[in-house]
Amino acid sequence: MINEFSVFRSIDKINDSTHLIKVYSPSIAASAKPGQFCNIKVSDNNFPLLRRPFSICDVNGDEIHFLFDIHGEGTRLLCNKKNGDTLDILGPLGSGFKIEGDYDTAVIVAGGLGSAPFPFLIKKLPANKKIVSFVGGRSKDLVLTYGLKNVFTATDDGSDGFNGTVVELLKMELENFSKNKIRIFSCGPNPMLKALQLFSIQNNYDCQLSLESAMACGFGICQGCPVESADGESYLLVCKDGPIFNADQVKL
Amino acid sequence: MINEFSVFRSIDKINDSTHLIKVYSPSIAASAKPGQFCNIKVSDNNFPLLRRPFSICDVNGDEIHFLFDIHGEGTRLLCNKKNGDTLDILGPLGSGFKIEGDYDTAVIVAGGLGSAPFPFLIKKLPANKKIVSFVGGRSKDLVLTYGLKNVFTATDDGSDGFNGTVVELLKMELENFSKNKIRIFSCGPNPMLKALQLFSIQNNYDCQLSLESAMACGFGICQGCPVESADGESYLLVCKDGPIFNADQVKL
Amino acid sequence: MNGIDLSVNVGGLKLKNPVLLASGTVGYGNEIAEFTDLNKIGGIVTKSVSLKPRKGNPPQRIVETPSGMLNAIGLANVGIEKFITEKIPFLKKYDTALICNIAASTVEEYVECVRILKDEDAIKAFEINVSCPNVKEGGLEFGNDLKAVGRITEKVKSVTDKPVIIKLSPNVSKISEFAKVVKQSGGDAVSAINTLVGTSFDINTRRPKIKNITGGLSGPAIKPVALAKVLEIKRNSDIPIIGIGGIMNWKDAVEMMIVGASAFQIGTVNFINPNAGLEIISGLAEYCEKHNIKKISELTGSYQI
Amino acid sequence: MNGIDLSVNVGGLKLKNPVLLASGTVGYGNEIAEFTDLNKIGGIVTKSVSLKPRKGNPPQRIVETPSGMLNAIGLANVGIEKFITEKIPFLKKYDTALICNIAASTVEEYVECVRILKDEDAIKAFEINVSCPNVKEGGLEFGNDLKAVGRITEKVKSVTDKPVIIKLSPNVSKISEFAKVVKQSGGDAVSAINTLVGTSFDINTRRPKIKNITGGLSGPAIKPVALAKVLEIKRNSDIPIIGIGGIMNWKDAVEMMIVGASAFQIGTVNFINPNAGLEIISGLAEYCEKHNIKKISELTGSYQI
Ligand SMILES: Cc1cc2nc3c(=O)[nH]c(=O)nc-3n(C[C@H](O)[C@H](O)[C@H](O)COP(=O)(O)OP(=O)(O)OC[C@H]3O[C@@H](n4cnc5c(N)ncnc54)[C@H](O)[C@@H]3O)c2cc1C
Ligand SMILES: Cc1cc2nc3c(=O)[nH]c(=O)nc-3n(C[C@H](O)[C@H](O)[C@H](O)COP(=O)(O)OP(=O)(O)OC[C@H]3O[C@@H](n4cnc5c(N)ncnc54)[C@H](O)[C@@H]3O)c2cc1C
Ligand SMILES: Cc1cc2nc3c(=O)[nH]c(=O)nc-3n(C[C@H](O)[C@H](O)[C@H](O)COP(=O)(O)O)c2cc1C
Ligand SMILES: Cc1cc2nc3c(=O)[nH]c(=O)nc-3n(C[C@H](O)[C@H](O)[C@H](O)COP(=O)(O)O)c2cc1C
Ligand code: FES
Ligand code: FES
Repeated sequence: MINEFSVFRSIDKINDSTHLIKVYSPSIAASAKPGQFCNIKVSDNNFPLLRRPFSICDVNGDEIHFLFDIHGEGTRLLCNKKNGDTLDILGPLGSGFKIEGDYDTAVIVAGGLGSAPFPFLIKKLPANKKIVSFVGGRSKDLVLTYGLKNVFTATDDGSDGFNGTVVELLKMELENFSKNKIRIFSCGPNPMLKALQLFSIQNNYDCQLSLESAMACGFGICQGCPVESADGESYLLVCKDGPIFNADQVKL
Repeated sequence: MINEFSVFRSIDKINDSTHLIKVYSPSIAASAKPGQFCNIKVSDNNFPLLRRPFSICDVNGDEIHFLFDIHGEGTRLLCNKKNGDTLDILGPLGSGFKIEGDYDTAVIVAGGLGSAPFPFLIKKLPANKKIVSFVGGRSKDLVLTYGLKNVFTATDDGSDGFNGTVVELLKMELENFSKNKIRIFSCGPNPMLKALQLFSIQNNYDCQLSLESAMACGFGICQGCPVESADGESYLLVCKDGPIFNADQVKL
Repeated sequence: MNGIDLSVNVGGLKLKNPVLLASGTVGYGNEIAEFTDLNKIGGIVTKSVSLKPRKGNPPQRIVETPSGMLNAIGLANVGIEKFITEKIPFLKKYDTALICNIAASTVEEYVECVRILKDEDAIKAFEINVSCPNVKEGGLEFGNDLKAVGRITEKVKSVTDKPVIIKLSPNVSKISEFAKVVKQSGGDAVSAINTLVGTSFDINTRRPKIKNITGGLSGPAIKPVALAKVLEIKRNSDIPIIGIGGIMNWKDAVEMMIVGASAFQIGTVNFINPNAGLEIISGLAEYCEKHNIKKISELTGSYQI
Repeated sequence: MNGIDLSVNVGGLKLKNPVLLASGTVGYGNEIAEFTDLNKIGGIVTKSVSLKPRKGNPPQRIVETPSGMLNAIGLANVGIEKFITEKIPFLKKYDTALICNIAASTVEEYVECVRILKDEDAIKAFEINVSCPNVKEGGLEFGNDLKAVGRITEKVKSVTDKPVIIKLSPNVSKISEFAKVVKQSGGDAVSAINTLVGTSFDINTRRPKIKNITGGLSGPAIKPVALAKVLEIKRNSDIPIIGIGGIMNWKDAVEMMIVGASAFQIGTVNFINPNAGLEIISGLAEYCEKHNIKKISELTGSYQI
């Protein structure tokens, strides 16, 4: 975990609402793992007060990439950065995806901005793994396939790919894969993760979920980001114990 | 008084620390008088919360000009504006200089950033008035003569012009003018204004002072900007009753 | 706006919409009228008026703080006589409810002020300021004393039939106790909150930035506190509440109504955006339309807990 | 830093500098140690520990507000047993004063906790949290009750010789009354302030953004209130004060000392800048040098009013 004053390098629009920013941040880039995130100070003053957490979308040499939509004031300010601006970043934070193990196919399941962590994951997966990606969105222009491989899409309104949720699509398509040889990596809105969690547990799939939560610190000192453990006995911290959890670890 | 969403046109450095900004603000420009000021929202959000007051430095057609130094967060943000940005301005505010009357020579006395309102005053003075300007600063690079005429300078360290305060310089030089035919227009730090006030009252000079004060609203609703009346019986409001006062109107 | 009923009734005070301009933040209306159409505003609460004119505190009176400001104006006002002869005639011209805010240093003085003003037709209600943090007498001495607040309410009610609103101090442990006392003593509504006591010092001179040493904190910084106080009152009493504190836009206003306010006042925002009241009114109407709310009063206390 | 003495003594608690990390904002030190050198910090106040482990409140526990944040963590902690076996050993490794913050729901429980911990050499002082706004029992029930605070102070003092600091609630009318009671009851210092009660609602769902409904407001927004409370205590009592609330940088820290703090704690800023403590220490030293202050303790209460 490093607090690095990074240099804003570029911003590009991926589609109407989504931006990709590239930041020169050599120390964080050197130690980052897929599924980890950074907590970014989006302004030079105390407004907004808190940092904003973003998944590491990709690492390219000394650069880290982030993928985001304009949501509120913080992302609006981030979007107005100019090349050369300094960006105060804490990272890499959190646990990251477990990549090692005995599986043939990495099944990526992403909803909306949930596609963000996967370009980096795909880059880091061992070369012998097959990859298939299921991506959902409300409509065609909200389906984010940036940096993904072998993509199947689903939209709520049927404007692209399967007409329905990405988890419904997954259920149908998974029949084509042999159960014991896949591992699911997922990230997206809570209802999607919940449906996927249920499905994975019922069917005994090996499945990792990337969770979100309101956060203050992002590294375990504020206790602001709890998620209930599966047994209901304690709270885990999304920022430190996660954001990646096994599907059977948490109660959503 | 208008609340005008103006367009940031340009920013130039006048010297090491002083900036001149030009803003397209046709309605305010059309009704502005010398000595008035504007209250400017320096950001698009609630940080900083309050507007920042600045003297109208000049009006050129549809444009208003402001002259300022970077002082704190507000002026720093103002300085980072880009051409084309929108600037939310309330103006023109306050009383303005009294220009009409029976005098031959307008004597301008300015200290530091106090030079700001005078380019516009000089432009608006009747053509038959003579103009002479006394400008002080701590050292040579802090003497602001932008837009002034017939300038005499004074510096605390003697690095430019007279070695001493601008009021001391004025006292010496005024002997060359016939007392009843001059009017003093002044703006600058409080100690300068105090010295000038004393001098003018003792010698019966016709003298106007431009005051500063902490301000919230800038147009008379918060009562945050009082200055005691000369008789000590009441408070006047710098924003509404001033910022221009006759030297015998107020207690500094 | 199509057919959405924005009108509210706060303890007998009828307003065409719930937006009031807070005491001390619009003077007597004349200056702000240059920037906004007062005819469209629900009501104006005048700067606290006292029996005799008050000069107010010496400068510096205000200072900016993170997302807020401190003020110690010291209840500067023209006094009740000039208020009647000079200020009411101007305010009368507008089609907006006039609420007269009164400050005093004794119970008798509150009563005296209301007695003098009660027959002024233009005045639709009285707001009794028992919570100004910036004056030596009256102010918080009363605001933090349950019995004093009860007595003031009772005495003031005994001389007027107009709605009496008591403006409560947030600088107490249990504001709902005060609201209950107001209710028991015959008060028609409470307004909450006045400013929080705060201070700020210059680290070079080591002097207070505000001459009065402490001032009252207002603005967005105090919004969470104001919301909690209003919610506390709503959950513990059934007196109508006028919510105040940190409202900058229509979203803040909706939030204030959800936690329990029947109407609300905007203060500090007037200094920054003198047209905020009108913008809030149209924001409220749009919100109601979107959420299929026919009467804005349905919002009051509609929290889902 | 040349020869400036940054050390302070707060009611018997000796610190190498006045910078403490506030309870609940650094856990038990291990995570923040990755970003900053704890050996340079004056002291660490541990997350409130209670007799039994506490799970804490369900999510959502925090929300951002203008220049502040609300939290309702609910005193989640490992309990005193694990604290001794797992946390103290780690904290011992650092050359910084360890102050153990204790939360409880009865007077007896406070005493019991201190009794269990009093012989832990590593613990240099106890901070008694009588002011947590986010739990049902204990917390503000005590913090707003003069007698309870007096009793707790007395009983806790009777079982330990180590300095006892009582952490006061700002949600009261006269905080100085509480400071006086602590002094009379044998307390060594007070720390002020804990968070202000606040809330925030989602205007679409009309639900509280924080599951606990209300939370504690911290951060720059509350700095003016914290300064006013510390000043009030300083002007009315001679008990040493640890100032807390909204400190983001060395300037805020200097301001806090000027109004009366002998030492101070930084909380919310740790989430944003985990190295803030060290930056504040060097800022303080530079300030002292510039203002020709030989001992930083000269700053305490050096206001010019
Ligand atoms: C581990 C993690 C990884 C994330 N990765 C990405 C990513 O790669 N791309 C992306 O676009 N977004 C991501 N998010 C969500 C992102 O943090 C929010 O979109 C962002 O904080 C919104 O800030 P704002 O100021 O624009 O919005 P506002 O709504 O104004 O923010 C107000 C407050 O709410 C918090 N908040 C708002 N939305 C969320 C959210 N969805 N999750 C957590 N806190 C929120 C903010 O942090 C802030 O404190 C991630 C969140 C987490 C926890
Ligand atoms: C009528 C009037 C005309 C002015 N004209 C000019 C001008 O033409 N050029 C120029 O450079 N400055 C001018 N000033 C001063 C200018 O308003 C301040 O420099 C500016 O507000 C500083 O803001 P900041 O955020 O950079 O500083 P900060 O110190 O961070 O501001 C903090 C707070 O203090 C207030 N403040 C700080 N300095 C002053 C000051 N000198 N007077 C009043 N309030 C202050 C700010 O408005 C703000 O509320 C004028 C002030 C007034 C009242
Ligand atoms: C400059 C100023 C002056 C005020 N004067 C008064 C007053 O005379 N009487 C009163 O009852 N409240 C007064 N208030 C308090 C406001 O009416 C309001 O309660 C407070 O500012 C909180 O609302 P806000 O956050 O919207 O400003 C004043 C507030 C400010 C900022
Ligand atoms: C997330 C969070 C958790 C906290 N937990 C505790 C706690 O367990 N015990 C306690 O006494 N104070 C607790 N506090 C209060 C802080 O110690 C401090 O008094 C308060 O945050 C004000 O300081 P600040 O503005 O610097 O944050 C907590 C504060 C925050 C923000
Ligand atoms: S965000 Fe602070 S502990 Fe997780
Ligand atoms: S600045 Fe508000 S009255 Fe002058």
